[in-house]
Amino acid sequence: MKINDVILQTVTKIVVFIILTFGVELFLSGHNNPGGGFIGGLVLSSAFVLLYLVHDIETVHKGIPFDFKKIAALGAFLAVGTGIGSALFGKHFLTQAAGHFTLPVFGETELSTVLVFEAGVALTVVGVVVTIISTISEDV
Amino acid sequence: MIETMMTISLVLFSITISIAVLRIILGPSMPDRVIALDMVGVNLIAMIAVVSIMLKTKAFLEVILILGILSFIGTIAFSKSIERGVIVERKRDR
Amino acid sequence: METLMTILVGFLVMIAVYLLLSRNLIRVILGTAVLSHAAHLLLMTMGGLKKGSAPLLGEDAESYTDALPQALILTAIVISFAVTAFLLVLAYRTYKKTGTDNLQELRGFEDE
Amino acid sequence: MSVNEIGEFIGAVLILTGGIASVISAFGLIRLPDIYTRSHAATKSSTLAVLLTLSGTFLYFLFREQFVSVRVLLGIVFVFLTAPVAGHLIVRAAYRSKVKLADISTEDELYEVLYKDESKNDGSSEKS
Amino acid sequence: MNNIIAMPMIIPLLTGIILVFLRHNTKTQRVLSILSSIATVAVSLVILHQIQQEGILRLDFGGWLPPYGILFVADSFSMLLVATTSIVTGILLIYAFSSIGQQFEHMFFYPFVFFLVAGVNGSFLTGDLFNLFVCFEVMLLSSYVLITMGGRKVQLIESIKYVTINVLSSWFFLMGIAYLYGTIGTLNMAHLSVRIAEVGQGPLLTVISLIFLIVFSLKAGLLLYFWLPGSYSAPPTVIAALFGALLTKVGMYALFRVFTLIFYHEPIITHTAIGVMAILTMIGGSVGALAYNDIRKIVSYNVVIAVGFILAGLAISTEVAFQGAIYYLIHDMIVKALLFLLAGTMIYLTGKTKIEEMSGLIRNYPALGWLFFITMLSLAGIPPLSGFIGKVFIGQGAIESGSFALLIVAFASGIFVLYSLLRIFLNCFWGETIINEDDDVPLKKGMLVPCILFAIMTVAIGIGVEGLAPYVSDAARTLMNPEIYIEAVLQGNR
Amino acid sequence: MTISLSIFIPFIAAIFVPFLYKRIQSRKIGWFVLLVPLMLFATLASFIPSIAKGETYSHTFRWIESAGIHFTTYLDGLSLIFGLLITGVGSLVILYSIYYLSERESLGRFYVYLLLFMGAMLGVVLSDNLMVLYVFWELTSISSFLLIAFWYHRKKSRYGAQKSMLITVSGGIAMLAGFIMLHTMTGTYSVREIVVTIGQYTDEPLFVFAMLLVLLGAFTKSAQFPFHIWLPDAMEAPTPVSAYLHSATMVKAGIYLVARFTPIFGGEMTWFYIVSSVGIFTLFWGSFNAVKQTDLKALLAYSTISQLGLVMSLFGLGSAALNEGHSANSIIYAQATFAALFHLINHSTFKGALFMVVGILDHELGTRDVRRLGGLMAFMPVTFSIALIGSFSMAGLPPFNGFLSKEMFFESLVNARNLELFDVGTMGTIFLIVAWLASVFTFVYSMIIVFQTFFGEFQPERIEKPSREAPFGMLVAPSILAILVIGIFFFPNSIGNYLLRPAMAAVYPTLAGAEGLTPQIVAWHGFNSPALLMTIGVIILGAVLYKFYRYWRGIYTIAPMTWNLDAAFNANLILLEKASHFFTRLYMKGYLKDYLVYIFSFFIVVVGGAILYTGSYTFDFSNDAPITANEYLIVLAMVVAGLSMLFAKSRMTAIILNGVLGYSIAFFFVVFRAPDLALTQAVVETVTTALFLLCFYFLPDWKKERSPIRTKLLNGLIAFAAGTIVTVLALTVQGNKMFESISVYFEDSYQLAGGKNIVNTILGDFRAFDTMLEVVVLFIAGIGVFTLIKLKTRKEGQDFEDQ
Repeated sequence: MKINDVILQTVTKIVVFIILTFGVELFLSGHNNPGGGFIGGLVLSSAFVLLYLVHDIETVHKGIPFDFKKIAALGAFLAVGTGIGSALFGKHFLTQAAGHFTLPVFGETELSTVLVFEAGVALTVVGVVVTIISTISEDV
Repeated sequence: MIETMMTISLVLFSITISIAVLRIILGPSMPDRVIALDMVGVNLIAMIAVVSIMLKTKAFLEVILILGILSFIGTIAFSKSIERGVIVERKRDR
Repeated sequence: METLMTILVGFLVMIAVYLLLSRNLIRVILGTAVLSHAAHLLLMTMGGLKKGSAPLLGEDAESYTDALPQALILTAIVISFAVTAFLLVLAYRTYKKTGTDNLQELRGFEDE
Repeated sequence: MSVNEIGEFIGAVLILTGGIASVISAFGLIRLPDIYTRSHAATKSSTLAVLLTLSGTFLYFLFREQFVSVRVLLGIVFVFLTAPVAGHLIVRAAYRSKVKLADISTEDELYEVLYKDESKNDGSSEKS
Repeated sequence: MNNIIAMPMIIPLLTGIILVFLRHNTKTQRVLSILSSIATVAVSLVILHQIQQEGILRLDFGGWLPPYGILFVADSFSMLLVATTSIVTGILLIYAFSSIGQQFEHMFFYPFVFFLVAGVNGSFLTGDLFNLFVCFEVMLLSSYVLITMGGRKVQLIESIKYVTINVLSSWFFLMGIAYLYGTIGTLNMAHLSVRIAEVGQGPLLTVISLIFLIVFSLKAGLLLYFWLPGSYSAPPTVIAALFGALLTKVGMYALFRVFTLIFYHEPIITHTAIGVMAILTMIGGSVGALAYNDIRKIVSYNVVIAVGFILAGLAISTEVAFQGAIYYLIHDMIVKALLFLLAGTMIYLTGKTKIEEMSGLIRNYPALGWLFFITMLSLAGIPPLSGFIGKVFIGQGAIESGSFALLIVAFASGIFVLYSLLRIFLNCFWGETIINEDDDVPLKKGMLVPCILFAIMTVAIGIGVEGLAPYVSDAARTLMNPEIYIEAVLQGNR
Repeated sequence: MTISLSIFIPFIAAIFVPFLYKRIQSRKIGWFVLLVPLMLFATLASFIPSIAKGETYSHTFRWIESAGIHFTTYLDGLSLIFGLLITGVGSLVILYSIYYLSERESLGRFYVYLLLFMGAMLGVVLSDNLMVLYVFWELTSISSFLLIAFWYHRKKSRYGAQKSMLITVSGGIAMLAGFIMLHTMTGTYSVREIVVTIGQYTDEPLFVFAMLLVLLGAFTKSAQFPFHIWLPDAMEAPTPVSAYLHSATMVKAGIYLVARFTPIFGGEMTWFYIVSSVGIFTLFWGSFNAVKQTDLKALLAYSTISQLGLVMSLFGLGSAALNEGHSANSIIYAQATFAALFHLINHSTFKGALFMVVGILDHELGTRDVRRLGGLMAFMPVTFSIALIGSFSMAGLPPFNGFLSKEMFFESLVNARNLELFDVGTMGTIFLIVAWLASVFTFVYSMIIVFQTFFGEFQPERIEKPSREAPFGMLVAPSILAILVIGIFFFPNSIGNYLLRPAMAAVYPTLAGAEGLTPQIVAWHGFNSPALLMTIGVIILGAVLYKFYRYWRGIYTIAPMTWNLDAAFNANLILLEKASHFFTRLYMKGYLKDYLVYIFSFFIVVVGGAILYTGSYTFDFSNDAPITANEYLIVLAMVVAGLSMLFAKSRMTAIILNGVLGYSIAFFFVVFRAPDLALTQAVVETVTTALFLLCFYFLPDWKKERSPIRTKLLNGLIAFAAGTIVTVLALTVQGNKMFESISVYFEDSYQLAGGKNIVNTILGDFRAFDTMLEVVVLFIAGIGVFTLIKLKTRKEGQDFEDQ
């Protein structure tokens, strides 16, 4: 019996867009407002969860052809890597460095290694959640 | 004045949540419960909005949006689970 | 508030322990989930409640609530999520392999 | 009373109204006879309640701190967008999993459409 | 600034992550893992040496001074364990190469091992209570995965128990941290110690310390060891060996750390409790080791006995007893790994697990038999092998402090160890050879070499104890005098 | 230095034997091995003159400096006697075994073990450091274990090996404890230093314990009653081994220990009584049991037990000398020790010879059963003469060395009766009678050896091989011993002056040099000597008993004689295994639930008990924050939701209720000003719920718990107690906040780390390490789930397979 999901899928398009934007926003604002790598990552992954729910695995994987295990590993690598990076510069392990830069579009911006660290966190979260869900569902 | 109104509405929302929990327990069918859970979520959103007014902070506004998103996702998941058992299919429409 | 929360924590622990002691795998997993709720609330309570405003420096406030337990809880939440996910998958693999989710039937090695 | 205070007051009134609406919907949830009727209470009036509250919050922050909260606006839009879909989905699921209508219902038109030709075979639905 | 002391944890961590990318490249995985083990061993030995020169080292992560930031503290005690862990893992990896099979290698076997090691080393090194919790979780999660690896029925059944019980103990841990934070308001172990010394360890703190006792007892298998025999006999050999060598040690380390550094003011309650639990553990382990005919079970119960034995040293709490416990810890890590490897190899060769089903193995596998013999003697504490010196010191401590019950049980447990393993040796290695030449499963070199390495280590440690002595006595001195540790961590910055 | 090296020579040789054996593969290997003990014997013998002059040699290698364990060797009279015995008998045994063992045996292994043993034994007697002594002590047990089970495919060999190992190692461990106690008292492991200082410590409570434990070690090793049971079973070893280890050397290690420790503990009454009475009883019990044995080797085993008892009791009697001080009496009592040392040597000679004879019989005839043997005198004249010499010496007849030491033994017993010191009175008489009876039985079984085997009717049909004299090579070693037996009788004082005198000085350092400590040994004391009368009595009664053996044999079947310690040991082992199986099964049930019950019970008992015991339940609510009405309502809703979770009929209801809990907690996080937490909690809760739903597809719906009401009540009780404890403790903590939290520091996060969100700054900077590891945890869980699902081993059902 075919189940018609047109309404859901249409709404999802907008909703996922909102969620993704919100997730990125949360991730970026983490340093000064609620949010950060974890929550950003979790929100992003909840967008993926929604996609999986509304569509099916094959469709989603066709749309986003990544190996999420690798993404998770990359995230973990980034997180550990920032630590090693600071160690290489002769600082204490996991010392975060920050600097102010003037970028063409954004103007005065603060860039920090925390951002890399948080990006690692977010990537891992996304990678792991998606890996778990897709692995379980594939095992039917 | 505003303070009192806020407190009253908080209590009202809490009553709603309690009733929804009652519905979850009573059932009788699974969709009843899911709807009630949805309602809990929605009312929590409202409560958080009120709380953030009372605390005079903007820190919780994110939570409102998140809860909105999540209760939606939760409801979809539950309804799919009730409807089809499996909530994420490998391939749609086999 | 603290007292109320402590009692709530105790109550959650009670539920969790009862669930853990049951025979059904899913109940046990639910028990661990509730247990982690209790632990997080406990950590929160121990740090002191409603003692100041949210730990965001941007907003003007005289004092802030204790931020350290919050950070700890965040870590703990993620960890308990990881463990719960694994435990769930383990449960379902076990069911597939053994055909039962009744812990009284899962004795393992002792069946000599 | 300044404009701002009036604005705040309006916001507060909206929130209180939302609270009342929510309790009403809660009564609906507990009093109505079956899932299909309850869903009206749960999705419609509850959504109304939360929308009222959020608008009130938005107004409050707008007037009190001259702060346009994009998040609250987004939240309003989001709830507005998703609540009906969620309600639709769950009721459909209910129907497909063959939750009984209340005894006082007089007609079930969809039954004819869906299950006319498969009275024996009830498809993939699984009751949980 | 001593970034080097983060390395025993970071190297395995990073290796693990990198190996995930190299999933299908078995050869590279092997080469990398061996290289990284060697690097870890080298680094830990360097640190160990450095400590003797410069005293306790510490690394403040991110440069945040204690008690605010997290820090790693390397004293002789922790570094001895870290070094042993690294060496044992390295050797076990060699065994894994020839035994674990490509299927496992493609399923992230090596990464999980490295994560486990990272967790173990991190737990040894950290100076922050909550970080200890996190390190525990790193270790536990990888152990969860490792124990289920392969997904055989028994493994799954046993791992459910293992995971649930460990989740429970983690919960206790979290609860203990919550209470401690509530009363003392800090997480740094040295800082905790200072603050507790300031107000005195009142009844409340003693009760909290008992929660920690439960947590670490669960991990160490002190009295609460029910989960241990089942779960240690389920997974493949290498993994079982890793578990047997490393996992309980972390719990023991934590017990030592917490009850010498933080809660050392009320020994009448806490240390007596530990003593009683140690006695019961040894008795339970001894009884269990005789109860079964399954090799894996016997071996697992031997782990339990050793736990009781080592913690007897903590219960006695004199410098000599600490020395004994540390010697015995090191010895036990090495020899337990060897014992598990041998038991696993025997099962691999014969396809049987019960001792009455094997016989006369020594004819076909003489090297294996003699290795087992050495292991047996070493575990029974027979000189001049590595178990001897620890036994002497613990006995000495027990006598000096008048803990005769501990002395009797500890020494008697040695006989039970001997008897339980003697049963294996007599039944399986001696007796009529029932496997004829045709059914003879060849013993792979890759399986034998690690066993021989371990055996050499136990002999070498036994004879060359003096080489370890300065490190061990320094470690025991630090355990005995928490001020040394506190001074090194806080440096007057209280 | 030489001495230290001489300990290692056998070990070094042992390493080379397997390589050599690979080359030669024949019994010639024995000749190479023989070089080792011969060389060592010569080396040690070269020390005789200087030792006899009263010199001692000592040498130290530093070993475990930190524990005070040094590799110190010490050669004095006592160790010299033993060293000579070890190497001397060792040479003869190896010579004998060259012919005894067939080429098909794995000779390489045999000689390795034998050399190991020899080195270990030398180590025992030459070490001054107690710990080193212990090292070698255990090594002798191990090599004995290996030698007993030389034919490991025989069940009885394995059994005997296991038994001897268990008993001797247990004794060794007890001894170790005793040594450690000595160290605790005196602060040194060196025997010589302890001897010097022990006087200050005799009042310490540890002293007696140390003595008892050391004695335990000595008694197990020397097969004293009731630990003698391992020795008969050890006879499963090849006969040369029995001759060497289980009669001449290893079993005498216990004797050595007693002798060595006499200067330390000898002054104690306890020591005197325990050593002498255990010795006397062992003497009696061994000889009494020896008579009933039909296997010649078993007979010899019991005879060894009995002779060891004799020597032991003499040392016990001799220890009385130390209590007397430097009086004339002490010299008299010291004669017992002299007799002991003398008999020690004598026993090695005649017992060694006898064992070799039995080996020859076994080797040539294929049986050792006295009932099958008889009339062999004609076929095996040389063997017969050796047997005759050995047996008569053992029986205490002239002109053999056994007569001399037996006489001295009786004399010491008579002297002991007069001992006023320990109020020995009646005890002394009992000793005397028992010992005399034992000697009668000794006489009887010695006659059995000679007469039943070599006289009487020849029974060719009952033996397996044709009877003929053994080859020459096999006869050499026993003949040498037999000659020694006679030689010592005629020239006893050369031994007395050169070997026994320095040994006596070692045992009695305080009496050293005293007049008459080393008497002249004479065979004839005149008719009046009580010893001679006793000997005559022994011969008469012994002859009678031997003649009428079959009439009183029935005594062995009446009740107390059939109580078999051996059987008791076996039954105990089996019982132990059964009981431990039963006991372990009792609590290791394999059910998760039981384990959890244990853990929670432990938690409740320990923590709850501690709360009650220490009274840490002082509450203080003054710091509580206010509660609003809606919070009460939410808590109420949570409580209701939680409770109904327990009774939920369907799993999905439970999940929904869990969701309610999770969302409510998120709400509380909002109330408690933790926005980040609320966000995380909400998302995690949803994702977890989704995971639950995902897995539900694969899992069955849960059934109603059908456990009996009692179980439910118990579970409820445990749950309630656990919850209560958590609450009580939390409330107490709430009222006892002792310090300000360190978190004030983090409120400067913007200045310190450039972040305004304190929580996130902590996570990303102050405690970034936690976050990093947490990421790793999550990562492990992720790929762990992947592995768990994807990795399925092909072969199922084969639980043992590793692949």
